[in-house]
Amino acid sequence: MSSPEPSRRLTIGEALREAIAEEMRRDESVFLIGEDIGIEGGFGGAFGVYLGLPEEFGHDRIVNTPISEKVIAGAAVGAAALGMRPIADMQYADFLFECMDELVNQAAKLRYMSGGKISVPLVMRAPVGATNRGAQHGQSPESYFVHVPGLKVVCVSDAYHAKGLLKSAVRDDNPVLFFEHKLLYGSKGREQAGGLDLTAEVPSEEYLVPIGKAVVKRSGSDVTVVATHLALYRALAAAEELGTEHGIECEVIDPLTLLPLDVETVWSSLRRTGRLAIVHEDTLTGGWGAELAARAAEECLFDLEAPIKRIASLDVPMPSAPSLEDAVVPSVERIKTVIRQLRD
Amino acid sequence: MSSPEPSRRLTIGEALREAIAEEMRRDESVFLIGEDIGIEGGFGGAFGVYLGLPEEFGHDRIVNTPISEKVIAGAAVGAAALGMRPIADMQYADFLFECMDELVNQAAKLRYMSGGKISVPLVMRAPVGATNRGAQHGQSPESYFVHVPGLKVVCVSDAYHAKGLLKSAVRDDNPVLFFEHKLLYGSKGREQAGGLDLTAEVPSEEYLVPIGKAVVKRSGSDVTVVATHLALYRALAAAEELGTEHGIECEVIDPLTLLPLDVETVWSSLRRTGRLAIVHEDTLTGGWGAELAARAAEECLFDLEAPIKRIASLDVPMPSAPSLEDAVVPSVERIKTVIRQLRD
Amino acid sequence: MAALAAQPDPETLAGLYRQMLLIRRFEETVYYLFLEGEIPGTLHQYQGQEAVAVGICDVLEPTDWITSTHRPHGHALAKGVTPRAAMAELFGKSTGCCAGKGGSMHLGDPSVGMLPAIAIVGGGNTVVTGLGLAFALRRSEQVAVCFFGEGASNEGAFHEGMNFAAVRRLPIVFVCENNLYGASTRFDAVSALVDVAGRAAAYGIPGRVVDGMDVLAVREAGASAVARARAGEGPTLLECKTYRFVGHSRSDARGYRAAEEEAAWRERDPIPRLRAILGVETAEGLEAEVEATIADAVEFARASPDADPQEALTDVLA
Amino acid sequence: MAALAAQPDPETLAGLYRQMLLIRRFEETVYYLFLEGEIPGTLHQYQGQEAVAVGICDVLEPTDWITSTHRPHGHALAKGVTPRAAMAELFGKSTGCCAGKGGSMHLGDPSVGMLPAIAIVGGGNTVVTGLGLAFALRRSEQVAVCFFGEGASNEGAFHEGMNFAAVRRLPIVFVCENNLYGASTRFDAVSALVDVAGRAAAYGIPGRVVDGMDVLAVREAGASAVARARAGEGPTLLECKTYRFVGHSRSDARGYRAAEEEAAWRERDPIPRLRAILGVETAEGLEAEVEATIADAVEFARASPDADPQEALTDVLA
Ligand SMILES: Cc1ncc(C[n+]2csc(CCOP(=O)(O)OP(=O)(O)O)c2C)c(N)n1
Ligand SMILES: Cc1ncc(C[n+]2csc(CCOP(=O)(O)OP(=O)(O)O)c2C)c(N)n1
Ligand SMILES: [Mg+2]
Ligand SMILES: [Mg+2]
Repeated sequence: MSSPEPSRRLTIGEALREAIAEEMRRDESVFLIGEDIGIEGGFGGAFGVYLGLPEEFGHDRIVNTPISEKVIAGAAVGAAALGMRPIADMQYADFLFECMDELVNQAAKLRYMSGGKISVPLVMRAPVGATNRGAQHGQSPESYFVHVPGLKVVCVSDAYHAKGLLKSAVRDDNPVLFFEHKLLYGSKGREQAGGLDLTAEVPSEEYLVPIGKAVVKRSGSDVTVVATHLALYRALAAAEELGTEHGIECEVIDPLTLLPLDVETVWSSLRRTGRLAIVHEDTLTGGWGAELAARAAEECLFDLEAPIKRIASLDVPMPSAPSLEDAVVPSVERIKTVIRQLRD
Repeated sequence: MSSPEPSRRLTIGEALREAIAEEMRRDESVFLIGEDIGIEGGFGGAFGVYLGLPEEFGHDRIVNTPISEKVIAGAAVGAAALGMRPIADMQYADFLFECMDELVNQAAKLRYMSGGKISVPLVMRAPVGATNRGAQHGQSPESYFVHVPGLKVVCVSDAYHAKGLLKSAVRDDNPVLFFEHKLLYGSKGREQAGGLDLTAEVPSEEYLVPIGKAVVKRSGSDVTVVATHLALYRALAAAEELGTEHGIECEVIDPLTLLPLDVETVWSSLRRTGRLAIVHEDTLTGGWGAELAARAAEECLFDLEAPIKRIASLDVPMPSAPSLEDAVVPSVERIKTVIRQLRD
Repeated sequence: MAALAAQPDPETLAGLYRQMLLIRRFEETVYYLFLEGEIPGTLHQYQGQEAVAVGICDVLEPTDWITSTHRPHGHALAKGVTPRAAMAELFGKSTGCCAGKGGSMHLGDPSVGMLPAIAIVGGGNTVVTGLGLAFALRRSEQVAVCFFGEGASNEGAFHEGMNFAAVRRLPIVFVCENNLYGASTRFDAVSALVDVAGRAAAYGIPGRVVDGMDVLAVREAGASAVARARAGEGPTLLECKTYRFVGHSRSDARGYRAAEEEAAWRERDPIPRLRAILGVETAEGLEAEVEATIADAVEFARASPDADPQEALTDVLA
Repeated sequence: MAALAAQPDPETLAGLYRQMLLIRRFEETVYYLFLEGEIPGTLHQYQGQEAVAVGICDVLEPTDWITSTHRPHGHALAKGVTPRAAMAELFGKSTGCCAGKGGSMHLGDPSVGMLPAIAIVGGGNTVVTGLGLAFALRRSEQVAVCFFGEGASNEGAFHEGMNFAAVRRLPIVFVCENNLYGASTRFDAVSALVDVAGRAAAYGIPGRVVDGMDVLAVREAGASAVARARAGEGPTLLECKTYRFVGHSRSDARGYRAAEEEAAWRERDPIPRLRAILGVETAEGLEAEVEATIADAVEFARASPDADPQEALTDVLA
């Protein structure tokens, strides 16, 4: 391998595009399937991730489908069962409910039903998050899939991990649900995400990020905070303010994979802090935070010095009005308030 | 009202049939919709609950559908939005994934989307449980629906509560997912359910059981055990044996409603026992037990004298072979072993 | 209601013109307000398709119901949602028809016979069967209309809804607005059949292709389909060939279709077409009326309070 | 493979007879073993429909694939799953084709080109498009066959799968086994169209009604549909009119259909029909052969160990 080139700063959208292109070059069996992908003069998928790919890979391997989610998922399952590696696209994660049977009853179970004779190496990408579009275009439904044995569930929040994890997902022999947050793609500039810098350092050399490994985004000794997607950045902002304003030092962890969940990284932090807060944009009741809290209450009960707190979207359908949506999703203020309670 | 008649012993199947018939008599807007219901010489639904109803109510109000789950749920949503009160039938809960969009994106959200101008008073009945039929006919998927704001989720385990809760569900102005366990209908005799007596005392007078209220099935001072469906009976059996063999007295609670969950009844027990075990046939990770454990870890942390234990089906698709299925679902032995750990 | 003569009376013509114009101006105005940052979220707009919503809703009774899609502004206004309530909803105001909880993609109002629009493609196609079923069970004479796009006809929901409605002869009219594209995808790239109406035969019901750029043609086809449904003869599939003059959603640069194609369809704009029949004088009167109505709606929306954050927790359960 | 002459050579005829008889005896045997309590769960059996699975699979290559349903025993044996592996799977033994994890409703074996049967009605109709897509992307000459019932043709999955396969001209043959009933429900009670084949036109592909009680007719229709798919000309919908002689599932008393109807269809039993062509001598030889095969399969299943509880945790993830 030649001398390492300098890394670049990429958005998540650009990083995902690179990951897809590299995997398609590497492996003939990788192909794309979804709605409004690979259309001349089109959007390159709902968030532009596929722009430029048809020019390199042609239209055979970029399968533009009818508006038929059951076919998108079902075709991915069938092709994967024969050893192809589909990267399927759901325009909004809200539409996954249209192919829930194909994902839960087929993709996740076929291997087991076959006695291990087949595997289903598919990736289903789906954008989550509230963007003033209301109840059917603003959900973060990743938690439903955490309940499905036979699936893996990944949530990415920065370009570096997005690229490395998508490449790992494509190479994984199991069905992987790959969730991305609409406001973090970087395609529409930073203001949308509240002024966040949506780019990250991405090496020029090929690399993989393993599925099932969490990362510590900020170290601290007082409270362990586990958060994903946009909520991760809100948690980091809250952590900074809590540090300066109240001397509360939060250790902030991005699990990156929700199934299987890397509890070891969380426990090693929790054993030091004795306090756990979980933050996600998916709704509270039955959300993935419940599973993490339940495991902590079994595996680390005697390390806990304070109740486990979950900060999530309120248990309501997502409203469209900004004034309502802002009240529903976890805000920096709400995160701060709850974490301060942990220290009282 | 005349002098009370003696109560009878009914199976859950008979009790559900009575509830449906009474509500159809009481309210013209109640109707049934599903596959293989109301067919001359047919099964009366997958578990015979509808037998005899066409004779009394005719075929208009018993809508036999094509094999179209999206229509069963979608038609129920539309009719309910106009003030009808559909009782929809899913032959096996495993098929709910075929109408997940109608349940999660439509039924649960239409009221909120309308700003409260409409309500969706539907009931969706679905049988759960493993019966040596394998991965696509043996799930207990109630936990997926516990994550849906806008729904209510009921799990019944005896004839008395089944009848009273179904009547309440029909009268409820919200969408109610009503889960029944295949081995508890009593239609096929007791041996199927491991020798359980599948009948219970049911008053002859009309009565309702409120949604959102748990019941204590056995009192005890050492460990609080929360369980539903067939797992409830296994928990009760385990409790008896633990009492006689080890002097461990379990308080066994049937939540009956999973959403909203009656935590008060659980907490008042937990505050006395300091120990909590949760048992369900739905799979472990992301199951409803996680939500209950998470709430306990927030609301009752300092009452806990031992880690919270969840005993559930292993995180695998349901296998068909009896030798495998028995290893996957919670057994009396597994429940006993875990509860004993709570006392060590 | 029996089928109509081709040329309706002047009041009817004026009403059709007013309604189409109302929708056109509403859409042009909200597009501007969106760019100005006064309207949040996104917009799926209806310019070019006005003849469909207006022609169909004109032959419906107030007690009849419709279901709509992610592109509901035209359907809402045509069925009787007030411009004020619709505009305020887009603004996210408490005075909106959904109290600010629905937004652009969920406009609706039960008091005028419109469910909150369903933004899941094909979602209305199964839900509408429940409306028809309720009417049938109540032996009422009401009819339900399901508006959907040609793209939705590739969803399983289209199939299940059509089949169930057909076999039970439910009082439903399925109105497919074939505007050639589902987002950026041409229908002929995702269906071997170019006419959605051709799918009606699979359910044993009539399917009819209608010029969706001619409000009178739509109205006449709608009238007979509605009459058929009311008479208990079952559902009809009407395919209205139409075109959206603007992008799929607010951010669409329309690079996937030819300027010539757009120009050719603009030639067939239903509004000038009716204006020619109506005469300049009448038209100008109605245009002034519409401008005033829209201006009032914008004022109302601006003056209305934001949805109160406290309200975020209400209306989840009844 | 080109279309065949109506009357195949003697070996082919013998093969068809052996396969149909193998399925018939397998089903009769497992029904008995079920009643005896040796087989757990439930059974959806295939008696009466043998001509469909056998006629179709006879014109497939070992490298071709099929998808199946909740009623898969016939499809599995016809495609080449061994009677031993199928029988052991029904017994829940570790030597079953799915190691005891699948059971009666999920028989399958990739090594003979059969996915684990999908017991969700319509489930195979979308998954099969992925098989066809894989073949197309690899430019292989393989063909995929999707077996499904007439009841499944009312599922959204049927619609989405047919449309997608048609527009991409995938190498797929959709074989609908119209046995008149979906569980207890007659098709004419849930579809306004009596011929499922009539729905092919909605996707611009050929649809053909076939006598599903005549293995030679099925084989011929299958051969041309398979040839068409192999040639890259796209999918075909074959509707085989057939009948299940037994109940829907093990516990079905069949009260919803008339004894006369059952008798009339038994008259058309495909096995005696072919036996007449084949001649008694050949037939008896094959019958003895089949009896021995079934006896061996039962013995094998009985002698095999139960699936090991330790194995319950394996094969979830690759
Ligand atoms: C189930 C589902 N899939 C995909 C989408 C994303 N989407 C929104 S509109 C649209 C195109 C719809 O096309 P068509 O039905 O023709 O209606 P039109 O937009 O042309 O009015 C798509 C794919 C969605 N909202 N719902
Ligand atoms: C999605 C789904 N809905 C319902 C069922 C229950 N079910 C099993 S078989 C069956 C009837 C299927 O009829 P058909 O497709 O004609 O096949 P057949 O049983 O006649 O072979 C039904 C309703 C199911 N397995 N899956
Ligand atoms: Mg369109
Ligand atoms: Mg059938």
